[in-house]
Amino acid sequence: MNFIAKYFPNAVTMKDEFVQATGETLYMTFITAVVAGIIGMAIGVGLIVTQPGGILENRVVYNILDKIVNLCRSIPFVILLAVIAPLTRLIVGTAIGTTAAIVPLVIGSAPFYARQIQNALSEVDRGVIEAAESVGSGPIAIIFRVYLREGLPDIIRSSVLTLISLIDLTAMAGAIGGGGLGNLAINVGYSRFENDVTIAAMLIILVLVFAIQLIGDLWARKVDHTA
Amino acid sequence: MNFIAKYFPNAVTMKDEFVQATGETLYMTFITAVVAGIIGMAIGVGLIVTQPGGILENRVVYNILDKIVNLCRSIPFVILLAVIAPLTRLIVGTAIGTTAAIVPLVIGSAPFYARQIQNALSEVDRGVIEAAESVGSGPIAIIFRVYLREGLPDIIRSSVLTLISLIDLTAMAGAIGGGGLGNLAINVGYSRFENDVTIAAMLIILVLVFAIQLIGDLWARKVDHTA
Amino acid sequence: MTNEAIIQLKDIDVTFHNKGQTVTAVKNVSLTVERGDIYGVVGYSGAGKSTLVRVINRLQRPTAGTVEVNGQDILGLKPKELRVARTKIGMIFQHFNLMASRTIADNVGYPLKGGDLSHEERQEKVAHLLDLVGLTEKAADYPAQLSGGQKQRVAIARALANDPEILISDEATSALDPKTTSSILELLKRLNRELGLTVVLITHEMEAVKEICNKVAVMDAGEIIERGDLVTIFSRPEKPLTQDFINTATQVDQAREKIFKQARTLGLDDHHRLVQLQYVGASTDAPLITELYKRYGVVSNILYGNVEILQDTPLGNLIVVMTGEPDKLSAAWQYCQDAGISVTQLQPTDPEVA
Amino acid sequence: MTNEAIIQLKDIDVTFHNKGQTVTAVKNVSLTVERGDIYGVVGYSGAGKSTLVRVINRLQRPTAGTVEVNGQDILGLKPKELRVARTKIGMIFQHFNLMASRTIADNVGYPLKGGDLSHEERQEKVAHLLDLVGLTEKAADYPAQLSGGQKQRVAIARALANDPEILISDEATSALDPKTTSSILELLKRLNRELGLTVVLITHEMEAVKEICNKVAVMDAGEIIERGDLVTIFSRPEKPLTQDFINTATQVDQAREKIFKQARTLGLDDHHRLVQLQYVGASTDAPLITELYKRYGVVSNILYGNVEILQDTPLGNLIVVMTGEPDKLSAAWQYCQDAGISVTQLQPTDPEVA
Amino acid sequence: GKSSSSKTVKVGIMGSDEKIWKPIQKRLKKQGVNIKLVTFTDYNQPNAALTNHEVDINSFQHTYFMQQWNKAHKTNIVSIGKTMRAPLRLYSKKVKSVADIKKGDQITIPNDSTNEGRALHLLQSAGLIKINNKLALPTPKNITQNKLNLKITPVDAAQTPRSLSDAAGAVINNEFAAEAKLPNSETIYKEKLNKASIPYINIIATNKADKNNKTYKKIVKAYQSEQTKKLIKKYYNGLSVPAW
Ligand SMILES: Nc1ncnc2c1ncn2[C@@H]1O[C@H](COP(=O)(O)OP(=O)(O)OP(=O)(O)O)[C@@H](O)[C@H]1O
Ligand SMILES: Nc1ncnc2c1ncn2[C@@H]1O[C@H](COP(=O)(O)OP(=O)(O)OP(=O)(O)O)[C@@H](O)[C@H]1O
Ligand SMILES: [Mg+2]
Ligand SMILES: [Mg+2]
Repeated sequence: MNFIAKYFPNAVTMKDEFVQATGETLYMTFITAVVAGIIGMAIGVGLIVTQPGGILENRVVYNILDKIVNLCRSIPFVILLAVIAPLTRLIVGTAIGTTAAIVPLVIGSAPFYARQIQNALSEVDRGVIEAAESVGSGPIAIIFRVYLREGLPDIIRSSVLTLISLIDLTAMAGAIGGGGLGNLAINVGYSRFENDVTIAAMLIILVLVFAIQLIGDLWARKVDHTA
Repeated sequence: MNFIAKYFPNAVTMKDEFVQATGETLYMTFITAVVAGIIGMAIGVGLIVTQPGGILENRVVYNILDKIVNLCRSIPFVILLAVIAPLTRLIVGTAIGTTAAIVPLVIGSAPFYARQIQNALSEVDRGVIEAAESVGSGPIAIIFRVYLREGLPDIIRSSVLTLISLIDLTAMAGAIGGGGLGNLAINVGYSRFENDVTIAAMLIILVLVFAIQLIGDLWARKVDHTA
Repeated sequence: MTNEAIIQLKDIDVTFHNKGQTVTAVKNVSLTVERGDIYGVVGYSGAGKSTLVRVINRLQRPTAGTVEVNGQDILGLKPKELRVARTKIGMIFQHFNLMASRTIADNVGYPLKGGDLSHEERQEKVAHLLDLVGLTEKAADYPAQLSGGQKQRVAIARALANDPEILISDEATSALDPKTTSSILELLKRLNRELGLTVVLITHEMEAVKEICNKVAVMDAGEIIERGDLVTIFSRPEKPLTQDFINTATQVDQAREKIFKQARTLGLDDHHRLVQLQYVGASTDAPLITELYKRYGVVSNILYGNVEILQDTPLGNLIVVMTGEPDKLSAAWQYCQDAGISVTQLQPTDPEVA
Repeated sequence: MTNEAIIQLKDIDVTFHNKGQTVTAVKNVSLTVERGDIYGVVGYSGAGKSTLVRVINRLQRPTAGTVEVNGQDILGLKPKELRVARTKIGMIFQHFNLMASRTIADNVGYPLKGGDLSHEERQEKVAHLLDLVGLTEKAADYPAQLSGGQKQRVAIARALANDPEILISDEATSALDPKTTSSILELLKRLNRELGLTVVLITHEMEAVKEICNKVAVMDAGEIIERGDLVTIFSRPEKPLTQDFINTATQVDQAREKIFKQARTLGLDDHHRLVQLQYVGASTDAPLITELYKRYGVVSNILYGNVEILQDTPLGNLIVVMTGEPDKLSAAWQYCQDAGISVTQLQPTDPEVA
Repeated sequence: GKSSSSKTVKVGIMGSDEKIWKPIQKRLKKQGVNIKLVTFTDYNQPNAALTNHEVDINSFQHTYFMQQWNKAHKTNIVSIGKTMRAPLRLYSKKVKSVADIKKGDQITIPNDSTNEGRALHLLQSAGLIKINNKLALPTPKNITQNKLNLKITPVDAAQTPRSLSDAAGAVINNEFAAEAKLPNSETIYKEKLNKASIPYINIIATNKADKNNKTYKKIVKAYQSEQTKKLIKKYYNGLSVPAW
């Protein structure tokens, strides 16, 4: 305890803030992960099945999805926050606060995740898809029973990557009062030159990142039966 | 021209700024891409070859690389800017300006790219590696002639993803006077309520993003001979 | 066996376009498979066999031609109809195409997913199929843990899971040892006999063709150059390619070569003739060699022989040295020909060093 | 052919551990291959053949045992030494393992990269190799555009690129038609003869074994249960598994079954006997059937016959109906046995419905 | 909020002002006024939140910024009380006075629009540059005369103190100067407290409709207290001064 008090003079006085910020980060990350995960997965799968040579080849849908993803990825996050404020208000009733931060976080990370999923699924062996087609599997069955299943190890690895990027992104949520550890590190620690707060916040983030990576690696290894 | 003057009243007066910002963005993106590309590639390959079951299996090196990547990825970019200022000064002589921004951009994107490379290469068929081993290929040959070659389509797709994320990241370079289109959009357009500037800057970013995606897609398709 | 056509390919062309190059893998092929047939398709590597059969269930859309399966115009089917049609066509892929993420049991059970069977029924069926291919022990393993032949057997079991009416088998036994091959062929024959399963069997193993096919088509460079019922093809192959295949399979070519090498030691002269005798069917019932001695005092020494029974018809292929008086030899020769046996005198030239 | 051991495996065990399960793929196997051998390895699917040969170039580290290749202790080699050793051991993989990103020519040329050859020399060599396997036209294509057999031929060409001293071939002809198989085997035989290439040939095609191997090992459940030179194994197989393989390959089992089905129509009685005659080597030189008639008036009708020449030694396997006076039949029987021919009387029981 | 009689008032502030506002919050609670502090990091957000009634009042801007905002967004945000006057200063670790600044030197300024403009005005009044005075929010592009050929680089406000090791001088916002505990000795020029600096007095603002809200006035009053004065003195060490 003495050690902590010595090296983290400011941080020790801010126990509540740390608890709250950790909670906020977890909350934003979790909800965003779920929502952006579903949306990104849907778009990623959509891109894969409608791409030229895909099982539901459709130039129009593919191009629309592709363009939307690129469009969303072109907008710097800070601007995204502002641009979609009306949408945020519509969805969560307010454009500020932790919950409101989730909307731009979703829009900021879903397209990224969609690309990751697309990349992951484009590695699924064409021959296996054909095998499924040959027994009469329809598009839905092929998506759920082949693509998402055969691509799972890679999907997990990509999800880990996205999730860690997402934690990074929540640091920006401070701009609209979202709070969180990143905000604590930047706007309390960094802006106020309280380095120990920055370091303490980063250590907690580090723990989250390591935990996610570890769980992801173990899980991916568990479901990877290719060797 | 009239149309432009009408809808972009502020932007038209800022031709020079736009040219300069575009140049800065391209400069930062390009140099960072090259440097972070090399570093990220090296680390990603390092992770792949030293991982359990890899061709140069080495628990210690793998764990060190893995931890470094996680560590770097845990630091919010704004803080990274500040934290590595001494390093930046050492390398480019100053910690502010466009060139100085490249150091944190590299450190911010290289670990991300390393993970992407790791994911991409983990899809390379074990059997093909064995075939190379069986003709006496050493680790270097296997890395360059098998991993990087067989994984190329996926590496390209991952590089596109990273490059676009990098453009996003350059928007933050404004914090240390790096300039660029993102900075123009945020600190000139958005902060000064000149929406047309924001939109114009974003349109240029959009063009970059689309160009990168398009070239990447075409290139990946060209080198993908699996179907 | 009814004479109803279950698969009818008409004027099929398949052309691949790859970066400027075009490869015509299948050229103007028409093929009719009748219900209950076990139709063998043989041909050189790269002849277009795999491409052709992929047309049957529209995994490969032909560039030209029509495909009728079970009375349905396959190329005109809507996606949903096609899916239903496909459930009746089992397919064993040359490269297995197993799902790496599923256990062996799950791979085999895959076609049953979303079907009418209860979980228990499905499990039971899978267990039965695994038993048929001898992989019960490996049920919980993953494809990466299997040997080549084991993977192939998984693919076979999977193709049979849906109780298909048609089975398309692309080199389904190419990675299997003779004993396992034999048991798989037995299985197919039984399904054919008991359930009327129609089989299109691509193979390069002529033994497999001989063992279970009733019809054979021979492909070369994208075209079917010869076709017909098994015995006809094997006893009277018309095209050199077909002859080559049959000879290579029965090793008559190799035998001839070896005999030629030793030709000098055989001491061939007026009193000795090296001949190849080929006969089909009833002719074998007559004890030919004894007869030749009885009638003409001609002694025949079998240097190479292959007498086998195809579809209940015996087929003989012998290389013998006949020894006797020159005129008797000629008489014996005549006798053979009259008995419907094809006789060829072999002239060993100086053995070429291959 | 010198008698120098080029590959020496001693007491090899290979055990796989997968999530709790352990599979012992190879059990206590010792095997010596001499320089210039073409050593066939046969066995059931899953017997451990692939695993065993992967031990030779240490792609698979054995759980126990020692490996000596070319006088080097392979398991003790440093990485660099191992690499050098591996350049002398060509390997054809059961699953081809081609690089999807390289053209056919580049796949074949891969082993030459980083070697001493100039670009032109390399191209020339690749062109020559492609010509050997008949794929000159496909040089610029990618593996995905090839048929199964074409892929396999690329793998063969690649394995030969380094001019290896040892070639490990894991089912290298399993996807090839008889004619192409034959030409590949010819090629191996020639390399063996002219350059002293040592070949370890895993195959399930007994014809391939017969055609080029001088020695054979039979594996079952991880162990080598029988081994020896080709003629011995084929003429006097000891283990039931070996017999099975040989019989299935020569189709004698199937023939016997078919004959039994028709047994009634043969009208077997005192004067007719259904016998199987098996003989090796010189015994065939005597015109057996004629002799039986000459001496005992016994007429032999060949129902099934397989007479072939292995490594210059004729091998005969006939099923005949002998017709004659009962006492003459017995005398004929004795005559055969005295001549070193194994005679088995076949007793057609009621044909079982398989 | 807990109290059923009075609703909770949401106050939008910048994170760095929390330490001033926390004690006020405490005191107000005793008076039966519940306030909730909503912290922002981006100057664009608190006013937007105000217009959308996501906060009721905010305290982060000076009058000048408010005016610009109202103009650009056609809003009616008004001041209901002054807070601090936070003069900008030019700091340096490398030179002792403005006169020592050499040709081609680099000077960093905050990159948020109002502080950026204000910093340029400061540099003008220090005689280092001339800018186009007609512009509301000038940028380095609007410099009309730059005899010393100074390199003026806008950076993140929090970066300005950190840039002192690289640049010859840095224009630093008060709050950051205070947080970075920059010694007074490094100040080489200070914004004059004259009429020109009046627009830069910080304020508490609300929507025009709420201009006369009693509770809000109570809050303003709570801010403008002796206790706050002490805090400002404590935290800003004389860099910022109470402006009421
Ligand atoms: N996707 C493709 N693109 C280009 N050419 C192709 C493609 N698929 C097959 N081919 C070519 O078409 C021809 C026929 O191939 P196919 O696979 O049908 O042969 P096959 O008769 O099955 O041969 P094998 O017995 O070796 O399997 C080959 O020459 C092959 O190279
Ligand atoms: N990685 C692995 N993990 C677990 N079991 C394995 C693994 N590789 C092989 N085996 C098992 O080891 C046994 C021997 O396999 P191997 O591939 O050597 O057989 P094989 O004789 O080559 O068969 P085939 O003729 O079918 O190719 C099989 O039962 C197989 O399931
Ligand atoms: Mg094929
Ligand atoms: Mg094997």
